[in-house]
Amino acid sequence: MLPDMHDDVPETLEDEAPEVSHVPDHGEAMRIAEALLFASAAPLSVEELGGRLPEGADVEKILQDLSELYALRGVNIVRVAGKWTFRTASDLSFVLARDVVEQRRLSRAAMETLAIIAYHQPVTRAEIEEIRGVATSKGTIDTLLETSWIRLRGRRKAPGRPVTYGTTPAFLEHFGLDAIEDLPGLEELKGAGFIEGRVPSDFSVPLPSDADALREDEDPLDDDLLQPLDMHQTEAGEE
Amino acid sequence: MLPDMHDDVPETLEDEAPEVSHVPDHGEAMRIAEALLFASAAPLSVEELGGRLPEGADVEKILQDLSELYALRGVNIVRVAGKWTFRTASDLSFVLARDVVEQRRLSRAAMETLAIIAYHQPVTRAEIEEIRGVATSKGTIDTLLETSWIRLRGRRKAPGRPVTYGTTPAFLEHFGLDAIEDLPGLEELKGAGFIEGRVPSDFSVPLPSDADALREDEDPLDDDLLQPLDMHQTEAGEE
Amino acid sequence: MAKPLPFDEVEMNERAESEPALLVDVDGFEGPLDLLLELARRQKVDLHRISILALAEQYIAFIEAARRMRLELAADYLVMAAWLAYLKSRLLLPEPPKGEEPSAEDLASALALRLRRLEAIREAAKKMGERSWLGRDVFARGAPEPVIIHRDSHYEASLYDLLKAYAQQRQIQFNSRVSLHKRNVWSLVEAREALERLVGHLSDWVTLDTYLVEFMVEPAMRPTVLASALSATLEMVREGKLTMRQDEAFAPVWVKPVADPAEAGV
Repeated sequence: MLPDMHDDVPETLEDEAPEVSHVPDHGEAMRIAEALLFASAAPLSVEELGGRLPEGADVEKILQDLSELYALRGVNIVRVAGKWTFRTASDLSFVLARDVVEQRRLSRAAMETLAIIAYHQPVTRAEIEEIRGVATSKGTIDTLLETSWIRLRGRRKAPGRPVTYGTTPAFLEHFGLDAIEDLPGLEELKGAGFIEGRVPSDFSVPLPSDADALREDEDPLDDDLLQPLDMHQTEAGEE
Repeated sequence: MLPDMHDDVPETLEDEAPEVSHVPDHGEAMRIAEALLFASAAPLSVEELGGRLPEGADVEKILQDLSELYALRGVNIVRVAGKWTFRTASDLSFVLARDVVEQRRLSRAAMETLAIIAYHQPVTRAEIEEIRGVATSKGTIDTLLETSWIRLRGRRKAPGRPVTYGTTPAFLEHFGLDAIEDLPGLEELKGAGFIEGRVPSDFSVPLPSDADALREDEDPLDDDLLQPLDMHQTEAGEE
Repeated sequence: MAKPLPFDEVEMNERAESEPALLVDVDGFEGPLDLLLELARRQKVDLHRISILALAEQYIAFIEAARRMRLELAADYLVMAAWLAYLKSRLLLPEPPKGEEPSAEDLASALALRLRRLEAIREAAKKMGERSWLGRDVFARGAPEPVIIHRDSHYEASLYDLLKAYAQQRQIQFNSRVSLHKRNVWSLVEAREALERLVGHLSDWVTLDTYLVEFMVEPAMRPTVLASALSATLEMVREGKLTMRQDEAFAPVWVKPVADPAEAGV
């Protein structure tokens, strides 16, 4: 089944003259092509290879034979952009991949935005910005989406139909919460010292809900939201 | 005469189970090793390879089989500085040499000095000069340090505490040596008693060693040696 | 060893002009040991069986020839010539009884050993040079494939951080609201001025609330108006401009201007 590594390769290393004298030694030309492809910093064209191979070498045949020879090996000879090069067999790309788990901390802005989404969900970007008093960068929302702790829930039934954000089960899991309702309320926040001093009488901490069911003022997401860029552009237009 | 490219390689790409079930698929492990060695910019140690191969893979056997498989190809698997890598076959240098980007030629003095450092390491400048019978110009040592083939090892525990020189793994890699013991002609030099130090000089050098560990008669380098200029000044003062 | 033969040149020097060639040759040597080694090679015998005496004579002859032609020789060469002249005389004279100094034979064999050692390392250097050099004769992969590192970002955040961020954010919010209300604070100065104006129109006991009612248009203003008014009132009582009383706890506070400062008191 496997092609023999030495098909078509005359046994040049024995002290015999090649049988056909007018054709350069095909096996030797294959070895040279192999070395050239290996050592070259960039893929080589048929012309470039031909210029370095013995006069009269059949470059196309050499490349075809080499491709077959290496077809099932850990490295293959492949054609990219019209030129030839060695490449790790595509099914082995995993051996060249290394997973690095980067421990990253959320920026303060991202943390605040996440907290507001958690407590005020379903919440729109404009609402987050109203609470934080500053504009929220696209990157902040993207980072939070990347954590998979927040999700796009739907669209607020309001002019501009802004996207509403909410938290995910992964959020609960990460923060060790059984349910979103377990987020401490105002009294608990005060009791734990997170909120100090006088609290305005009209200050309240909302009761969050991360239920899948949309609220009355929410519409389902449209398909166009599958493009995050569009989503943010749409949102920007709302403000 | 030529080894078959697939000797000892179970035909894993057919839908047969390998005969010996407790051993990971040898052919597949060979493909992975091939891919790793091909892709890597630097030689890989048995440990480094083992860490990336399937659990239980016989790395030594894989390397032996791969070496044989590629022995007559345009690229070979070789062991340099104790690690494994692919290199173009040395008999093909005539085709590839055209690619050389102005390889710097070492002067005869530099080559001799390098040889003395390689065979007599750890060695001081005074000892190099004693063997060559001529003063070593500062430029010669600098040139060699620049190639990163030699390094400052330490200081000889002797009056003036002269700096000792030795070779680096890059030296082994450049000259295609697996270990310093593989230096050409080392046996002859040993046989003639030139390495053991039965020479009419005040120093006695056993076999060359490029090990990081200092010899008994070596002290670690001082911090002031981080300045190569100072080093040469200090050395000049010793002589 | 394709090198021109300096030793021959020296001998030929007696017969022919070879100055330019000799000049080149002297420059070509890497020190006196190198020159000695080259001369030794001319003896065409194994370095183990070399005649040091003959070698010394050849070296001295070479140096003398070079000096006759006024070639500039490095001091190293002259020092070696002097030492070889000494060695030659020692080798020719009968050996003195064993003394402290090494014998002439020892010196000669030491020199021979040095030459053999230099030749050996030369040979080694040559062999190294003949090896396949990486980047000259053999080549590594020209385009190594990088290890693709999948960065799996694992975000760290604790519930504590989350709650702190939320609480801080909300607190900033209501703190900023309070700062807006600052404009609505009835300052002590304002309270004092208002009370002084009102006091002029009064003659009998009045509840403080009545005075202040016109300032309490907004419910939110009530605490600040009451607090400032009370403070201002107390101040005016201390100054003897007002007198005040309260019938019981939480009951309305009554105030009355003091016609005669002497009557001041609660």
